[in-house]
Amino acid sequence: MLPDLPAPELVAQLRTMLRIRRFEEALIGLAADHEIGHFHVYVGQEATGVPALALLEDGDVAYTTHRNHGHLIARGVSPAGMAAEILGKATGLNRGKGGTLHLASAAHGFPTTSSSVGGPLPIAVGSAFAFQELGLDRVSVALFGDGALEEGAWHESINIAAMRRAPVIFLCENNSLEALGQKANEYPSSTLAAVRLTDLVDPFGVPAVALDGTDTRAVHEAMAAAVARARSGGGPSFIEARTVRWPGNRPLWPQLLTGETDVAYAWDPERIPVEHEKWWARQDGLLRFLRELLGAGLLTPGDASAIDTQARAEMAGAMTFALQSPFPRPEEALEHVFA
Amino acid sequence: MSTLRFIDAIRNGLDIEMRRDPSVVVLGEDVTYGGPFGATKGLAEAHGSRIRDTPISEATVVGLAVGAAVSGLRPVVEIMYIDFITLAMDQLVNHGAKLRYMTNGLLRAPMVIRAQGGARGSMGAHHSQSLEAWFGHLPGMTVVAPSTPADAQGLLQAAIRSDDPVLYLEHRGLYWQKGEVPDEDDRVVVPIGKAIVRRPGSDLTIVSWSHMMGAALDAADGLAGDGIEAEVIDLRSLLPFDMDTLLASVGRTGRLVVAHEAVTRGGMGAEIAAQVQERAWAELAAPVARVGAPFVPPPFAPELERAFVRDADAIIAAARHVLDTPARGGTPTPSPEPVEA
Amino acid sequence: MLERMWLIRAFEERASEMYARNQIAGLLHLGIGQEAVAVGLASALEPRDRTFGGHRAHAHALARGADPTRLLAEIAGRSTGYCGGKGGSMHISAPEVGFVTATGVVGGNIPLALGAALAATYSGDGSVTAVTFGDGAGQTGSFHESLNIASLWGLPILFVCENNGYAEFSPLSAHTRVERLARHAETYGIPAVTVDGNDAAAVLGAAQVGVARARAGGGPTFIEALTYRLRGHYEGDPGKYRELTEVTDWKLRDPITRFVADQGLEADTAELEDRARAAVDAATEAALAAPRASPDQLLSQVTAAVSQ
Amino acid sequence: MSSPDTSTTAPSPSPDGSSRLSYAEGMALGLREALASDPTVRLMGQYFFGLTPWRRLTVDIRERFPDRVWDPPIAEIGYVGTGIGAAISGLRPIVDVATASFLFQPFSQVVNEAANIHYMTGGQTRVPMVIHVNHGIRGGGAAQHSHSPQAMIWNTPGIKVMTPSSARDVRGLLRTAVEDDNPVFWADHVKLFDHIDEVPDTEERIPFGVAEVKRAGTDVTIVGTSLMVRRALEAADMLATDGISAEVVDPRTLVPFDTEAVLASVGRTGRLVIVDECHQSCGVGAEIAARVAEHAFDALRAPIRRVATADVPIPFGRPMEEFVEPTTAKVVAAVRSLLG
Repeated sequence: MLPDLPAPELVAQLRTMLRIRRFEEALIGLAADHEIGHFHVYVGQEATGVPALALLEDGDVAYTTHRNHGHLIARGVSPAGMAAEILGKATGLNRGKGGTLHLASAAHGFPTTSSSVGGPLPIAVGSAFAFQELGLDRVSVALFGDGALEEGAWHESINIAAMRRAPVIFLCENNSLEALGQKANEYPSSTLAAVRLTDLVDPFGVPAVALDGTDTRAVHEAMAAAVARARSGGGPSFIEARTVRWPGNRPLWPQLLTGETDVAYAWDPERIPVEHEKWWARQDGLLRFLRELLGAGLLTPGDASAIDTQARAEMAGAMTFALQSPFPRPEEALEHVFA
Repeated sequence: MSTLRFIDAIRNGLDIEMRRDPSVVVLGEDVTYGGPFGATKGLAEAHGSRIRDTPISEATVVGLAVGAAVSGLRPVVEIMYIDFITLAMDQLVNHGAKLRYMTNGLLRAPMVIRAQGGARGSMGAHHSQSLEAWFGHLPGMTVVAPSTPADAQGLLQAAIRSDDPVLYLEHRGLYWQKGEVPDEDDRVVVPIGKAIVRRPGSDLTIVSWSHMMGAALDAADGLAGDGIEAEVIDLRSLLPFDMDTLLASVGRTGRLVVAHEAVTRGGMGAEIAAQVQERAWAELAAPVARVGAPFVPPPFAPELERAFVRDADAIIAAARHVLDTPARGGTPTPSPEPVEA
Repeated sequence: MLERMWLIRAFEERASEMYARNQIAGLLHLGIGQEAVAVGLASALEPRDRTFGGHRAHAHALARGADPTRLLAEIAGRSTGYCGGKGGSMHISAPEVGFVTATGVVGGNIPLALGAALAATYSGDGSVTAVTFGDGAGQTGSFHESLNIASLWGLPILFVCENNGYAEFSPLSAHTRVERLARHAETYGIPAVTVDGNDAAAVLGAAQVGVARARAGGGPTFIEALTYRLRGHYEGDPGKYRELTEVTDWKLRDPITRFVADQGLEADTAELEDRARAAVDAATEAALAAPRASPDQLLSQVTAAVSQ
Repeated sequence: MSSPDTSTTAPSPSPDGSSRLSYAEGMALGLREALASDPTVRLMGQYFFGLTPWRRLTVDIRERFPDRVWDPPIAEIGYVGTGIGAAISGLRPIVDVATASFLFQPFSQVVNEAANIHYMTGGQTRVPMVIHVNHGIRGGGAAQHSHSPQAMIWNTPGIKVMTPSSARDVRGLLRTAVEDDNPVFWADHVKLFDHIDEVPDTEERIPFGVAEVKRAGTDVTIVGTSLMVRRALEAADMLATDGISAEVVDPRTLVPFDTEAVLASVGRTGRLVIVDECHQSCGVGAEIAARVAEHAFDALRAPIRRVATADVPIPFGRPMEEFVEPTTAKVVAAVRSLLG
């Protein structure tokens, strides 16, 4: 279902989702013939990240993990700067020192990224703590996967957030349905004994909701309520957005197992290849959002193709910029240890 | 003898000890699947429930292993990246390493922590550290770091048979290197605390361990080109380390270079240099030179990572400095290593 | 059971006196008022079962049958102590009676207990492991990770939380909105029960259910015993943070007077108390007479072979 | 633990504008001045003075700054991480982990997160915070309440380290630490709390990386940190009666470390003893010894001696504890072994 937003904003969200999708696909293409180390892609979760982060304002902060490309693009970070950083170039966001696991853009409200599971959770609570103390009407968002709920850091963070009624939102993107290493569709998942993830939150009296991560209206409404609660001093919230893991994310290194996305799948189902029919037809949140926009007459296939073409061009440009950027001088390794 | 990759020698070592001793169990994230590098691939089929996947809860999994060790098991815990051992420090430092001492021997904790590290493949600051020095500072702990497939297998077997907690350090840069490994019958367990001279020499001694041994041997070859014979020692065991072999060598050569991948400051090299200077003061013709990473977190970019990890050239430069230093009383040439603030 | 409760009471009161006379050094956390939980739990266990204590663990060691002489010697830093004077009050250990170890780190012992329970699943000795901790441990990460793993693997373990309402100096309510830690256990599908920690019989009953479940392979049980410690968090703590009325109210519910009344043991209680105090006097004499821990013992038992 | 006369709270001013304060009062003064001078400063945790009678000084601070002191639950990963996030977003928290042995719980937050953030973000984000611990052998602390982890922290790039040894130094260094935009690890020794020193009444900020020669001498240099500076001074007094002139150098901070000052002193005396309470292997002494040997090899007339805690967990029993720790007598013996 579509969020209750004016058409231009919805179309803008679609544009952002397509830009994220094309960025990730271009990156996978690049990785095929360039040694760029281990990285993770956000394919299939755009319909969660884009509507959720669209509700944040300047000054709000978000702490994400290793699967962060989509989050940063969703808040306006330059894909060229990100691609350069992923390749370790001097023009990268972190000047080559962080790479994909630590992509950061303080100006866009991403102070740092930690790749230690559960690591960023208490830090997100810390920012919320500071906003309270400084009387700032801001929100802190912790973005993490279901794996982080097995770490002690999670338990200590939700407890402190609840105690202080801190303006922090715990957005858990649970992509473990049919995931690697766990029996498909089996709850409790083999590494978490709780029957439902939201059960973990109930003892603390923190409002918790579980929803389908591809339903943009549900994401929008849950996040809007959480942001309002935080800004009004109502304290923290927990949102579990469930998505099916994109088949290409199964192997250790992401691969285009399903082939590149074809926006036409949204209005011409026959083009969908049989092999991954389930994914394209029912599990990809981006295509679902596109189908709903077309159904509501807010967009024509022509508009969609135009937006898609622009996105492809932008991301090709970003990759070229990254490839052509210079590596940092080795001596730069000694800089920025201390402020 | 058979030729095995380093990673396969580790699996071999685990498999042999599990067949020999039913109390040996393997715990870790995705270990039944084989782990990210395949060290435990196939063991689940052979040993069933003695290979156990754990949730991502490093602190409790290590604590649990200590409790199991105290209760008659010999657990081998895999920590996927040594960077994440920081989450389990309390259980290791305050319980694992101390239970025997605090109870005056009533309890003992025979366990092995396998951890993989090192700056390789641009994985950034949370996946590329070398942290052995912390554990060199921890009484009650044993630390080993093999550099060849044979030692990987032999030291792992020795670690599992040890009655104390052992940190078994692996370097992913070594995983795919091949080497000779003794077969079933003439298999010898590599003793903990014993170094080995990989290359005899008379002009100076170079000591190192794990992945850095490659650079040390390359440096020795480079020096040989200029008629300088460097003796290269593979420490293999960092705590306890084989002081006798080291002193014997320094006694002959009078000059020592210590090379490791970790940052120089507070690294194992500092302890080795301090002890050698305390005990072989008269024999030393020059100060012990230390070659380690600059005092920065591991950077991501390939160029920066290469600058971060010291190579054969850096060891050769240190060797030259140590050789150029005139016998006592002369004016010392400035050390290539910057005086760090 | 009453005899063991009196032994604990006498032992802890003597330890308090010795601390005041500087005969015991370091930090001392006493369990006066928590005897019912220790004895109730221990009475449900068999010799093959194991107990892990927290930093307030004398009562649990004595309840399992630890020798008061060797225990007092350890607390007083004597070489005849269980750990040769190396452990002290927070690190007592009496494995021969099933008391494995205490710990100085809040919640630090819970993962250890999981390991012992795991060992039992492999050895098949049918043993059960009990781990005791205060409500302060409820907010630590290892508490959450441990409940998760114990439930996932169905480990034969009893989590016994002595909820005395205070974590060090601040009331539990200052540290979490969760009044009953049992709530966390239920989240992980672990059967939980809350009992009056001053009623030894009630604790025994709950413990027996847990032990039976564990022995039958039914996995962990969480017992929350609501109790009250009549001394400060540690010896020397003025305890001003608790209103005095609250302290006197609890004194009325002293677990020993409660047990005597419930079980109709008025006739025997005086005699058992005297016997307990005599045993503690003997233990004190022996401990104070024993040689202090000697430095030459210092370097032993660091590792199997002494490291550099 | 001796119970000092804590009745006098107001510092007794003396003519030249300084007061005689205990180390604990110097700490409290620094904390009060930091809180007063900058509204974004916060205290997280309340065991700055451990369980000593000086604990009442935190009650005094809480009364003056009621909304600036937070008492977190016993969840070190949680509240150290909270401190980091708060520092990133505009506060300057001083986070107290209390007994140094408890640092190992939030060790990943300290060494993986706080230390790396500025570097791995290419300088975009700063983490202006202070992490405090009470370190060292305190008497009966046994193996889990007697740690001195500063050597391990010193091995971690991205964190500054201060180990003050006097009331004046702790007040002055604390003011600098709070205003520094990087994470600073501050280790106090519980046994320092009772030591009395002159502390200037006017606000003083002591720069990091500047050592202080606490006592001049010509025959030998003794480098000490934290409580060990006191023991080095006691040793120097005893040696003076035998006509041996010992120079005591207090680096005051380990990161940045004033190597030049140590090299200069060793250049004059030609002999060096380092006394530090960390375990000997890979301890603070090992790094200083290796570094001095590398750069002052020819000035040395004898091997460098290290006096540190023996490589054993800290035993509970008092006589064994004393046998383990670096005592004044051991410092004197080490100096004599160089001059013998």
